Amino acid sequence: MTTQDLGAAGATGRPVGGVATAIAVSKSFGATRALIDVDISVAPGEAHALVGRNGAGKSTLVSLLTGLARPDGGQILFDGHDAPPLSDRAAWQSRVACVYQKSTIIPTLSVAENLFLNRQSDGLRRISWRALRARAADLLAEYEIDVDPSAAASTLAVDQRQVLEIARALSFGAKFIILDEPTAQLDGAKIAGLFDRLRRLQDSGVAFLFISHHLAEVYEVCQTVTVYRDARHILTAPVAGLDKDALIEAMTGEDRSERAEFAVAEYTPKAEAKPALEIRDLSLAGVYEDFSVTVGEGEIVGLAGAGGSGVVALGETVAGLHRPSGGSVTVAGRKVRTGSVPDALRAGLGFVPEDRHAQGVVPMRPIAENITLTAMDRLARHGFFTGDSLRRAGSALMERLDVKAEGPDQPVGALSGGNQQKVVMGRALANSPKALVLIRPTAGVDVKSKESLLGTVRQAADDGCGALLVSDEVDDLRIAHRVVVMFKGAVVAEFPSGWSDAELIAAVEGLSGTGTDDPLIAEREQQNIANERPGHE
Amino acid sequence: GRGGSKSGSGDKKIGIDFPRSDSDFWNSYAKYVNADVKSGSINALPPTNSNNQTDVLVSNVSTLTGQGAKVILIAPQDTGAIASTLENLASKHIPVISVDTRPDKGQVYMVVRADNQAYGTKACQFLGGKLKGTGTVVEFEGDLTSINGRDRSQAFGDCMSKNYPNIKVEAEPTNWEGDVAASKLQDALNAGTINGIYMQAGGVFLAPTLALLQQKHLLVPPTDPKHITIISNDGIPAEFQAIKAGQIDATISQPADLYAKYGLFYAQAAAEGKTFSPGPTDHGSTIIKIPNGLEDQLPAPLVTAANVDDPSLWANQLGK
Amino acid sequence: MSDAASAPPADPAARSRRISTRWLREFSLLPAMALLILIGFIESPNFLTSDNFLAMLQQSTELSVLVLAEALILISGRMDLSLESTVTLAPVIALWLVLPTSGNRFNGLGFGVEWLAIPICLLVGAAIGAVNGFLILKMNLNGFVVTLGMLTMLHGLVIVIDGGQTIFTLPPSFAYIGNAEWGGLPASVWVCGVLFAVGIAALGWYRHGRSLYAIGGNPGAARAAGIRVERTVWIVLIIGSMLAAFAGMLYTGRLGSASASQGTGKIFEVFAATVIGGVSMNGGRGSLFGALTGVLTLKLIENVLTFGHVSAQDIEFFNGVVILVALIVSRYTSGAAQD
Amino acid sequence: MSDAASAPPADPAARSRRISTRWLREFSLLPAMALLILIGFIESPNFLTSDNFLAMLQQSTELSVLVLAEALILISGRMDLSLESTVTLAPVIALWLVLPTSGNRFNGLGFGVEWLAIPICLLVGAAIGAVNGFLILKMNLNGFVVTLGMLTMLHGLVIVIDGGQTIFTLPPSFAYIGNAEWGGLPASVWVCGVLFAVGIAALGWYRHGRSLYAIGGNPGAARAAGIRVERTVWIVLIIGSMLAAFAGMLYTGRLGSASASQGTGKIFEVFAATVIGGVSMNGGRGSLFGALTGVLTLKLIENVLTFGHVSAQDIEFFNGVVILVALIVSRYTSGAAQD
Ligand SMILES: Nc1ncnc2c1ncn2[C@@H]1O[C@H](COP(=O)(O)OP(=O)(O)OP(=O)(O)O)[C@@H](O)[C@H]1O
Ligand SMILES: Nc1ncnc2c1ncn2[C@@H]1O[C@H](COP(=O)(O)OP(=O)(O)OP(=O)(O)O)[C@@H](O)[C@H]1O
Ligand SMILES: [Mg+2]
Ligand SMILES: [Mg+2]
Repeated sequence: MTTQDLGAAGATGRPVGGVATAIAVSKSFGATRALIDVDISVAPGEAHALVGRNGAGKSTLVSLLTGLARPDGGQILFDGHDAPPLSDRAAWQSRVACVYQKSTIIPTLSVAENLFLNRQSDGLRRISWRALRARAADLLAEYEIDVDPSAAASTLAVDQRQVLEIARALSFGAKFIILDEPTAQLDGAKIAGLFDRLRRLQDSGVAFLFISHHLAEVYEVCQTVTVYRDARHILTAPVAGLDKDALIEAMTGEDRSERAEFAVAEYTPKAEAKPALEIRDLSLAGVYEDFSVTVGEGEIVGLAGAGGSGVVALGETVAGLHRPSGGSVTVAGRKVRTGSVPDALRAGLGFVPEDRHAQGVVPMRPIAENITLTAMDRLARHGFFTGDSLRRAGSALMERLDVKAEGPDQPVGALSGGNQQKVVMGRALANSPKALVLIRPTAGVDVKSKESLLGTVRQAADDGCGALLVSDEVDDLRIAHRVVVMFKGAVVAEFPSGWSDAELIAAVEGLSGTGTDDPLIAEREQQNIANERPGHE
Repeated sequence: GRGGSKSGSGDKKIGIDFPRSDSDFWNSYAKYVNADVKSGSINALPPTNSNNQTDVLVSNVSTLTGQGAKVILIAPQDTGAIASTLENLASKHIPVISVDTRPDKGQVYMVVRADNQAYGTKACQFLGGKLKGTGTVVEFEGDLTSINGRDRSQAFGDCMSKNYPNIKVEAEPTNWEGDVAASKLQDALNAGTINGIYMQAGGVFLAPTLALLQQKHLLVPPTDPKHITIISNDGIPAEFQAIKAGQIDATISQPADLYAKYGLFYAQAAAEGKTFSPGPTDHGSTIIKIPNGLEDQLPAPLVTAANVDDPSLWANQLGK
Repeated sequence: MSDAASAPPADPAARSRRISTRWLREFSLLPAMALLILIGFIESPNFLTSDNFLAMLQQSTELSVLVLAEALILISGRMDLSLESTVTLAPVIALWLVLPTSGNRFNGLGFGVEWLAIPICLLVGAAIGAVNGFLILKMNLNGFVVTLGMLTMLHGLVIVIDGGQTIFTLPPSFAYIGNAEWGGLPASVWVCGVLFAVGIAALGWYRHGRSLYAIGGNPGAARAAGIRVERTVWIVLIIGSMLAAFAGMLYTGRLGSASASQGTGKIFEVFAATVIGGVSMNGGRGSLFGALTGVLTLKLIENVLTFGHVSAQDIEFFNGVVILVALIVSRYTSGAAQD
Repeated sequence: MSDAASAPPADPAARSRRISTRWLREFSLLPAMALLILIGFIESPNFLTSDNFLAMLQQSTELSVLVLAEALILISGRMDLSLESTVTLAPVIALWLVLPTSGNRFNGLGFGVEWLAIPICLLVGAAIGAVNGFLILKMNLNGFVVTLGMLTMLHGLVIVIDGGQTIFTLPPSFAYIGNAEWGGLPASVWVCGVLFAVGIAALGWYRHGRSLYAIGGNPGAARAAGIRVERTVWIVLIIGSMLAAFAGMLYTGRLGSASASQGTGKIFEVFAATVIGGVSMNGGRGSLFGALTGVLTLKLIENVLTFGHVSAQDIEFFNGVVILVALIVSRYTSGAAQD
């Protein structure tokens, strides 16, 4: 069966074949309908992309296809045969391997054991730890992961864990592999390595279901794309015949022309403008040294850096989460006591943390409460506020950020990832900040929400707020007036607006830029460079 | 006297609370009381149980009076904490009979108990005599927060230091727990020769002690020089069996039957409006005056191999 | 569905149903309580009397105050077993310091005038909470076992101080707070009501009160949002222990005495009532009003069982059954899995 | 604070240090134990004798078996308070079913030949674990309060069955297991050693045993890896309760009697020993060997205190202090924050 056939089947009727097929499956969580009569069919040896906005039901489909949940209706087939019963985990694992969106690394166990979890030995045989470590070391070497197999997984960085998950999923030798946002935590070099490997596996006949919010990745590795929107199947088509605008239109259901465009803008400071955020000689021992930057009112300064470059720690230091070993932070002319989040907040700093699960939202609490968490000071009179003032302020912020939810009383945990991220952004803006520190504010967020989040940042800047935008995503950095690049704890470059993707990426990777303008080509070149340096972190 | 006609107490109901349900002694007590209540000779509300907790006792008493009890029969294990309840009952003119313990404060109609200090003294004298004034004695103390335990410990200790200064007493706090006692005894045996044991509650300590001595091959008849002289306290059937088997030497019979019998007797009397005055009674005991009322001090006989078959002992009447 | 704008219009009835259950959760025990009152009414004419209800209320005050304390601590994502011993220790230390050096069975140190008893008692509570906070937050020890160790140690300390005896000489202030009546209701009921009202208000509308939910729900997020997590938790532990000390005062006043054996085993009842009242043991969820209904439900059941003349031998068995049944009822009327 | 992503790249020395402490953690109490032995040696010539050490071992067997059970349950991310009551209930039910209908003070139902006592006892344990599992896993009730309710209910059930009396008549099998000596060591010590050896082997070298760590560490991930999380947890709860029943058998055999008051309050000691031994209350972390050193440390301290003739009044205070000190020692020798 060709991908063209599949596309036709998806558009007209039910798909019938493939390594994995879902026919008219539905799934509800309480009142939430996560999937309604959707189809998908992944042909042998095909890389099949599944895209859609946050909450479209992608991860739900993954849980159905991997046997973690039972569909409310519909059918799941592997190679044309009925899926095994849910209780027979081994049968599922022989048919499909998966990198889940949520981390499935167990922090208390060693790297080796995580790699071979529940298959440390066959059946009732005794585990040979030495053999296991050796197998793990082989696997790690194959994936060029530089960690000790006997180290506890809790000591790994986020990106290392992600690579570990990928290595584990690929090591099962399944003919069908699902990757649910595998690249969200990875930097350019690692992504390139991953894609390389996927192509090689594909050549040996392995089929993929690939989920990502980075459409460039879809174009790069996939042959077929399926779009879900609001729990329904919208289209399945070959990637080659579908341009990016049409794809986004399918995902959002809106005309492309309605989308906001972020024209690169020059920053022209107003005559009387004061600096919104001044960082002087900030150092955090062993992470970064003597970092200085001044962000003017209305200015957005990008801070780019790969994993391990120290940009995230820098952003967190400015927000008060770490006490620096030296230097000062000044917000709108007021010097901040470093290492104190409340003081930074009082000085007028808004903060979007890196990890929304660990630092962003309180999942069981209502949206209104989460979104106003930083502004309770302001909403309260003598420390007291009325429940209504909270809900009203919450509703206003929800509207400003375009949070899609039942209402301000809905628990944040029930929102999709993109909407949760909007709540975190709202929380940063709730206190009417004079300066913002944003760390990877669009991680795991769909195209549309990304635009809306970045639009909010641009709006805040236009209203006079200065912003420091820490990110390694070119799309994010495009709204910045200038971009500072950090490599291994030191500033290595600064680009005024009008930079090319290639030179920026080169600087981020610690190399000098080359001359091409096409981001994909530049990226691929980068990959090649990176691949030649196996020890690179 | 006893068995006064039902009409005598009229519809004055008696409210009864049992202190706990997880010890042999108190279960026997409850059985005697329940038997009398069921026989119809007593006009009582269904008894409550306070599970060894004062505040439960307090709320049970208030529920009982709420249900119309005009006389209260209790056995407060914490003799201080009941004070304000007693004052409260006194203000409502509800007479209170306290079994086993003498409340520290608050008016009582009658306290029915054997003298716990006398237990300790009797045990001391028995051991002192048997050991001829020398040796090492292990004492399993109860809980320091229990008045009865404290009384026994204090009387035993005072008597020993006064009369038998050459007997070394190793007092082991046990919280009334058998396994703690067994561990302490094992440690004591490892540390040196033990000549005597005083256990303040046979129901708790008897079996663990015997099991341990058995294992250490120390459970030998009194004629053997390795014999450890043991005196227990409670007077439950298991102790009698052990005495007959020569495993222990004596126990002090805490009269569960008399507690029940005279507790109910005075309750009935209170319902009928009778009054008592200090002096000897018709049942071989003495009523004495205490600051907050009267106390009928029941006899607590020492049981040894000589009198273990005495049918008047309550443990020998069980099952009859 | 999250993407409301483009989603098929969600069924409005379903939505309002969902929202309303969130509110209903606080009241989820009320039907059970009504049923219990009905049973009691059928059982005995003495049940539905103001005397009986007043007695129940008064007997619930100490437990309620403890539940208030534990609910605050649980909502902040911690737990404290040592409250049980604080109930005993705080009044005993206060009495020990304040009572005259001679003339009573238990002689104190005669350090202060008698009205100092109440402040000292609360201060002792605060000190215990501060020590717990230090061990848990600064030394990073496991909270369950720290407070378990404290539970044992503080109870032991009572025995060290009073030798295991009951102290029944009370300063007038203690006796007053335990026994006074204001407008026909016991003073302790009033005070307890006020404490709950303050607590409910603080957790509902006071800035620092609300932050407990964020701290218990996700301490990392709370920290990143500028809440001083450690300091707040420490304060909550201190307030919790002070409330326990206050409960001890009520207890001592009501019973007219203080002793080491008072209130042993109470902490389990406290946890049962709090969780049955809908407070999560994992933090961030639950309400003080719910916790209060938890206490009252358990008290009602106890009362109904007493009126139902459950035999003395069976009562403990039934107490266990009651906890399980109440737990199941609370699980299904609130509709949320417990954690 | 989760700043793993941006943390300075771990330098290799620090990393290897971290790995080695992970192994050291299991032995972190050994220095403390050595110190205690030294203190005991100085205190009394009777301390360092084989008699004394044998006695300590024998007295620790029941607690050790309980700690083994609780450690398995905690590692799987759950907790069980009701083990304490299972210790009493399982033997009492076995005796009740097996003892003849007449001739003793406590009369049983005479259902079976006496050798059935041990299997029945274990079966009762299994049943209790199964009920706990049902309530926690199928009905989604809070585990702490479920097992708390069971703790009370099962203890009450003992009283319902035996009327609160002590049962002095034991079948020979119970008496044998509690008192026999094999090769100079009490049988219970052998059995306990074997149980720990089996447990350590299972958790160290067998897939199903290892899965407990995965389940306790991240149940979602364990499920994704093909581990049957619910079933495994259920089995662990059942095994835990069977071990508790077995501990009850040892207990009954050693003390020569069974009664409701035996072992009340033990569960706290069980938790203290387990956590001091390095098992995390949050699941996924700890070792059975560590848990065993936890028990032995507490026992050593108790023994040293006994030889030091701590006064009766002070003993409980010291017991509390001991828990806290052991906790602090275990925290600092293992170098990891407790949770
Ligand atoms: N366990 C659950 N309980 C309740 N609702 C859920 C659950 N899992 C998913 N949902 C809901 O189902 C819908 C689909 O979620 P799903 O995770 O499949 O989205 P997604 O397409 O993977 O989104 P994202 O791009 O953010 O990962 C969402 O509205 C989500 O809130
Ligand atoms: N218990 C739950 N109730 C409601 N929705 C849930 C629940 N658990 C998960 N979901 C939904 O499932 C989806 C996936 O969850 P998750 O948080 O992993 O995705 P995400 O927010 O996109 O994360 P990431 O940042 O890794 O991309 C989200 O839409 C989330 O709202
Ligand atoms: Mg997803
Ligand atoms: Mg996502």
